[in-house]
Amino acid sequence: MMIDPLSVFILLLGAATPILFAALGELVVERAGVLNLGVEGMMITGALAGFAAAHASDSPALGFVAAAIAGMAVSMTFAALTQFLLSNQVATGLALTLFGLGLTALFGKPYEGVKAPAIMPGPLGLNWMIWLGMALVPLIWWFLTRTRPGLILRAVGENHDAAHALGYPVRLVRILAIGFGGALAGMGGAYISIATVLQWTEGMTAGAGWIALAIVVFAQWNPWGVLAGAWLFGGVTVLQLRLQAAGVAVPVQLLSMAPYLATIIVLVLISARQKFGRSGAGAAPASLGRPFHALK
Amino acid sequence: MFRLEPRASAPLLWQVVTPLLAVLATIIVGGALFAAMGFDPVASIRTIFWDPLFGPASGYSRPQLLVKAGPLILIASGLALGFRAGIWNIGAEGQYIIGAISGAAVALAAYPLEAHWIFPAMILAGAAGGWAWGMIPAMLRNWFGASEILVSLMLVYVAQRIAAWMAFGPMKNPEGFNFPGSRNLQQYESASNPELIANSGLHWGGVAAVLALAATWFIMSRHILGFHIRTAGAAPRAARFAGVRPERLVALCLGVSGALAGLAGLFEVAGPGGQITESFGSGYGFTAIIVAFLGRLHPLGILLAGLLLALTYIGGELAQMMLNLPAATVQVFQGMLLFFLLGFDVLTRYRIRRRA
Amino acid sequence: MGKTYPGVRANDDVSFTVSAGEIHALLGENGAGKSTLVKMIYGLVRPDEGRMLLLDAPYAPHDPKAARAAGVAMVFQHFSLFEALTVAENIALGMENPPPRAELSRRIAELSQGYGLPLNPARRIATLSAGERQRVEILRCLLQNPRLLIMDEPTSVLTPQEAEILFATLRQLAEAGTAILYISHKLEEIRSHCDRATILRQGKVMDTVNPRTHSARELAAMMVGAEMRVVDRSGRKPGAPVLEVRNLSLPSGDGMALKDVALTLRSGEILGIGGVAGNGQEELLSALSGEAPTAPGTVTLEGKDLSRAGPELRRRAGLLAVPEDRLGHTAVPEFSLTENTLLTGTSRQGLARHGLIDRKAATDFARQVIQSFDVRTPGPATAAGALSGGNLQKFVIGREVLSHPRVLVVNQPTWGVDAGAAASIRQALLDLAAEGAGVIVISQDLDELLELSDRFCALNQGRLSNPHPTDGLTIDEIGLMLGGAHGMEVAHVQA
Amino acid sequence: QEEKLKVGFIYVGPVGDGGWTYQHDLARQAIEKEYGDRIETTYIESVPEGADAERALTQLALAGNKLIFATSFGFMDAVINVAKKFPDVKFEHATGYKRAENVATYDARFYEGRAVLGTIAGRMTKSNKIGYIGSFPIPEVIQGINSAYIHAKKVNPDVEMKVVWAYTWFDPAKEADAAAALIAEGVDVFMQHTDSTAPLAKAQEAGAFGFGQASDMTNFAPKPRVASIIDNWSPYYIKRVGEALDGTWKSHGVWLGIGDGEVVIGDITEAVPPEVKEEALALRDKIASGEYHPFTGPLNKQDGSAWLAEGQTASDEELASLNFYVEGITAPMPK
Ligand SMILES: Nc1ncnc2c1ncn2[C@@H]1O[C@H](COP(=O)(O)OP(=O)(O)OP(=O)(O)O)[C@@H](O)[C@H]1O
Ligand SMILES: Nc1ncnc2c1ncn2[C@@H]1O[C@H](COP(=O)(O)OP(=O)(O)OP(=O)(O)O)[C@@H](O)[C@H]1O
Ligand SMILES: [Mg+2]
Ligand SMILES: [Mg+2]
Repeated sequence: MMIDPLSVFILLLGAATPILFAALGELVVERAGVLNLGVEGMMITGALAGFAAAHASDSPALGFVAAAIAGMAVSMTFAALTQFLLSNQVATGLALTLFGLGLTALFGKPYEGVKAPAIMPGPLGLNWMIWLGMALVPLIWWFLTRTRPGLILRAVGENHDAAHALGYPVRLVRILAIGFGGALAGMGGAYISIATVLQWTEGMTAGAGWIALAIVVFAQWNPWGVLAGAWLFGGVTVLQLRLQAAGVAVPVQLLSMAPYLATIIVLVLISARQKFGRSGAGAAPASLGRPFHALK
Repeated sequence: MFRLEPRASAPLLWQVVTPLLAVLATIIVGGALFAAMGFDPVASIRTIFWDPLFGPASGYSRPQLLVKAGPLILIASGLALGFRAGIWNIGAEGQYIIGAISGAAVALAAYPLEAHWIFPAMILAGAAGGWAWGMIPAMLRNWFGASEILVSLMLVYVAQRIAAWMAFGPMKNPEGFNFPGSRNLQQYESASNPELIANSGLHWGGVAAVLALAATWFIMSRHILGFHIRTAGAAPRAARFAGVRPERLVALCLGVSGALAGLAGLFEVAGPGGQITESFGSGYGFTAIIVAFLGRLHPLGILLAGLLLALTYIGGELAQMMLNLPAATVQVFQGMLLFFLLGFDVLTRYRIRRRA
Repeated sequence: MGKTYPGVRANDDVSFTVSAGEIHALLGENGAGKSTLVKMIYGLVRPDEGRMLLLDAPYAPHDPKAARAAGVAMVFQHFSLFEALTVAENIALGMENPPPRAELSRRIAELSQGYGLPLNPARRIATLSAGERQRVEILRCLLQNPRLLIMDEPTSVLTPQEAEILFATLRQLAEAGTAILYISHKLEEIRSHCDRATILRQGKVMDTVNPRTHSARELAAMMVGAEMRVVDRSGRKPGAPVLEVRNLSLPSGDGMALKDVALTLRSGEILGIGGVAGNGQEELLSALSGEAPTAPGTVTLEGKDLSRAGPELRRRAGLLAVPEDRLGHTAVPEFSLTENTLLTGTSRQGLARHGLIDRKAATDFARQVIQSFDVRTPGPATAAGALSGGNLQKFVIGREVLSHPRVLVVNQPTWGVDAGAAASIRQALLDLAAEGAGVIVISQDLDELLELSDRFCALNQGRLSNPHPTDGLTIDEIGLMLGGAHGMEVAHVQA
Repeated sequence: QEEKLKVGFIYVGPVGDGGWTYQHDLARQAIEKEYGDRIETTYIESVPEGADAERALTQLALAGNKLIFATSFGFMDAVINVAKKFPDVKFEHATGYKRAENVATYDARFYEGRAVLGTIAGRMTKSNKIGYIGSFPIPEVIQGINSAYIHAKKVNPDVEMKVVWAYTWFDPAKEADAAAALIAEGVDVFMQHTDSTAPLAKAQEAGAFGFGQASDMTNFAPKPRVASIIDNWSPYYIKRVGEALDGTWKSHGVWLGIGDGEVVIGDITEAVPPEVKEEALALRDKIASGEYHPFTGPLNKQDGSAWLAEGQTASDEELASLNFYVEGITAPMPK
């Protein structure tokens, strides 16, 4: 049975977009040296806020703006706790996810059963958010590697003590990065409610945030790698469904594990290359997850 | 403005006071949230925190606290070992599921034989299953340096799908009219994990949790192994210098926490849960991470935190039933509790000074 | 200027002047307040009181950016570089308005050649040697044409030759009118290169003197406030070989590979191993400590093959080691001193029996170390990280010395430690040898090696030279033994 | 003044899932409306199957609920256990097969509704490819696929059925992807046995047709949602609560369909040609009256072996454990 690769690719673009946004955001956060495991919580917040705003204004675009604001707002809880009160980032991220899932379930009640306005189609029949997601990849790459603020952000993630000693505002840079990550996670979540499902239901992100986290590692903290990871992940999902639809006897249970197994395998390959090849490239930012505290 | 000044060591007083402060703050803010949503805040708080312990049906819910807290404590006590060593097993949920499946496999293979060896064999299989699932991230980290955080997390999703596969395929109850789910082990005497004392809520899982707490307390505070674990967490190179082989520690911590999570799964499937179903994992493994942190990775703290979280679950159900509070409140509550604890924690590690 | 930290008056009514065109030294014991003072000048620490004038104008930098804008540049005591970033990126981060990439790279190449500090702007810091890293720090400052250049212990990681190059550069700068404030514990270096020296003791200025007119001992006495102890080398007689190292090779992990290292250490002897940082010192130490096991037959202690044994087994056999880095390697900063004794003391001191920790024994042992080695700390319950570097180093060395090793291997025993503390650490090593133990001292401080060791060998690119008796060796001869190491060619070119 | 009857519910999902649990909660509201002050209802939502279900049921019983609806198959053993401890409490368990003195079971013949939807699908497809998004391969879903296929084939012999198993009851993004995969495979009409509206959203984008599932999903009418299969539990719940009130409640196992109003075909929109609508409604009425059984022979199994002879209808026992496709479906049955 033949399957048209182009159509798989087009399907994959849609499936990959939510995790692409969230993972790009988390990438920037992690490059600044912060590990935020609350991506799922920020995505679901964005999914609700975006949906609510799109519904109220009848404009998907406004919905995405609202989602970005909402994602940023909840990420500030994380920022306050980790940057000012120096709490453990792993635990705080988990709490953020729990909190986001609960809070949206509470406040989402009025939006159950309501429909969202249709999203604007863009060039080649792909909506604008798909294009924006792909455009963000080179933009973020350019920002990180070619601009001074990007350099400062990387410096902060690499060695926060040295960055502080040179007079860079470590905490401010991190807070901004966390906020940016929150905004993108929020937009990724909103893509699910506004563009994919056109409805709000509690828990609708269904683990996408965790996948985004995995993709950042998969990508070795490189925006292009994030794109590849999101496509691979979306691709495996879409392909197994396509094969089923085409009547191929696929071991679905086993295939549904495939994206997770693939992530593990890639992770192992990357790690092995670093371990045995000793190439420093693609290593985690050295200050990742470490709290920063400066005495003045 | 204020500034933070690190303390050389965390005063015991603050270690005890901050969790209480966090609970208090959660109650206050949570109460305000309930009031804003149009619920009676006092009644809500009472229903969640008081009624399960002392309310009209507390005769039933108090033992249930043990049933719910048992697996959380059992898993968290293992996780705390690794967290102390800087080994982040966040895949206990997967180890819990695989432990349950392995244990159930022994029972289902033996069915319908009634024999005394079956339950002990299931316990061994459950621990071994969880251990093996925990060893995957351990070995991948040791051999290739792959992050155990991500590998163990990914393996949760794999385990969930294995559970679904088992429920629909190899373990499907042949007398179950093609419905998913294994035989119910509660109805298979040799394999069941019943209440040890009627209406106490205590089953072998609770006993195991207490033993695990005692063992981890002993190891962490009296044994050189605990010292090595803490050293590895605080300064990996110092641990190596002290003679600790980091690979062994990784294997030990992930293995032990995996085995304990596997045991929790086994006791659950043979006891309160009864059968392997597609949705067998219901989040104990993730909640246990919160329990471990809430309990400050200390055995006594974990005991209290496990009971506290069990209380919020059971109280949350009561609040749904009595006051029509939505189920999501419990999640919000738990999230808030953790936020406040993490926030107040700053008091144990830092002195707050007014800036001159 | 005044600055108080909780419980410490770090700077107390400090006044002094640095003039354009001079190299001005800042001297003092560990914790005397030198770093605090220069951090205030650089805007990194806010003074509690006092005021500064820069070129006769009031100067109160709010942060390092302000300081840089005013023409103040600083090289930190601990490297403030970003390992994963390139040389150019690191330098750009230290500048206010860096030119575009290509232009910056060109200027880096140009300037670094001009000062005889060649650097490839595209290389990542992680791949550079300590000396090269130092160049990056310096170039970062030079590119800003500073009016005042502060250097906090820049030479602790440099070879004599690299230090010479550095001073040549500083001299050039001074002649061009830059004021240089220079912190070091190396008194000889200060005597030969600095124009004036301000001496701090417990946060107060003792005096400002011309270092050339005082002996190192006089300077030290001013710092410590008492006459310095002279080390006593007497009472040692080398006996039978205790440690044999044969054909020891170690594949290059993250650093330098060891190639066919061989040495024989006798009881009562101190063997000095010199070399430029990054030539295999850390690797040699970890091969001896047991952190990196080697092929069978390579490490033998009194006839017992320990090559495959881990650190704990080697300790039991009597082979003890003190690696270089005290924070996070030989000690855990977060743990109390008592707990830090458990790192290495479990078997030789009997601090744990069948794995059970004996807290009382550990506390007693910690007290004993504190007392015997004059570690200045409130008590054994203090966290190791709260001690000053020198005091922690005394504790760590003391912990091993008091465990009666048959062989003790130390790397950089007095790194960043003030003259007083350094002298007492050296004396402890000499006493240990006098009692019949074999001691290996790996160090980049050649004065130290000459002072301590009976025989000397050099480590170069992972190879160990044949040992020479120290008596009669001069620093220059040693420099030649280290030859061929990084940066040396440049030294010759310049010289 | 008679004492209020307290009626409790445990739900497997949140009441806002827009599908399965939502429909049960609508029925709960319906009995409140019907009986007003005479009863009082409470529910606990998002109860995981297993130990938590047993506790939630016990809590409900302890709180004085005398009639308890447990609305998921997975609650079965918990219901039986708790029922033993509370002999004076009546339990109603949806879709299960274990009964007791005080435990009744009830289920809906969704395959009857699927027959009607299959008819519409067979007529509406231009590509002759219809799709089915399955949740899990359990008898209930397999019945639906077979029934839909049989009736689509009846009106359109060229029809082909594509099946995608999502292995979830509810994961909007996954369901959307499944729908997209079917559409890419050329499917232009599909049915779903998963609960979210995501597939309909995809159908809308692609100009395909779909059907409301569990609830009416009128948001997507008239297109892409052209009709729907609705779980309507209200008549049954009203009847059983009434029996509990007047003391005539007895344990039983029932399987109700279109004729009992438990399976409802939602409004067929104007996107469907009138004659097709007529044909569908006629089939619905024939099923409702009992004149026609959707599984009537001759029917062969997928492997070609004989199943039902001419005129023979499938027994309820056989249907309750159905685990094969009928002849003509080419999709493989997942193992
Ligand atoms: N961040 C800080 N918090 C508290 N106390 C500090 C801090 N930094 C320095 N101190 C204290 O101030 C005193 C002066 O420290 P400083 O670092 O200036 O000494 P130093 O002369 O540079 O010593 P060294 O030769 O070891 O570098 C020390 O005794 C130390 O206890
Ligand atoms: N987090 C901290 N908490 C308390 N005191 C601190 C802290 N950090 C630094 N200090 C103080 O600062 C001093 C360390 O200063 P610094 O690191 O500049 O030099 P040093 O450690 O004294 O000597 P060295 O030259 O060997 O580095 C210690 O004496 C310590 O009291
Ligand atoms: Mg210092
Ligand atoms: Mg200093």
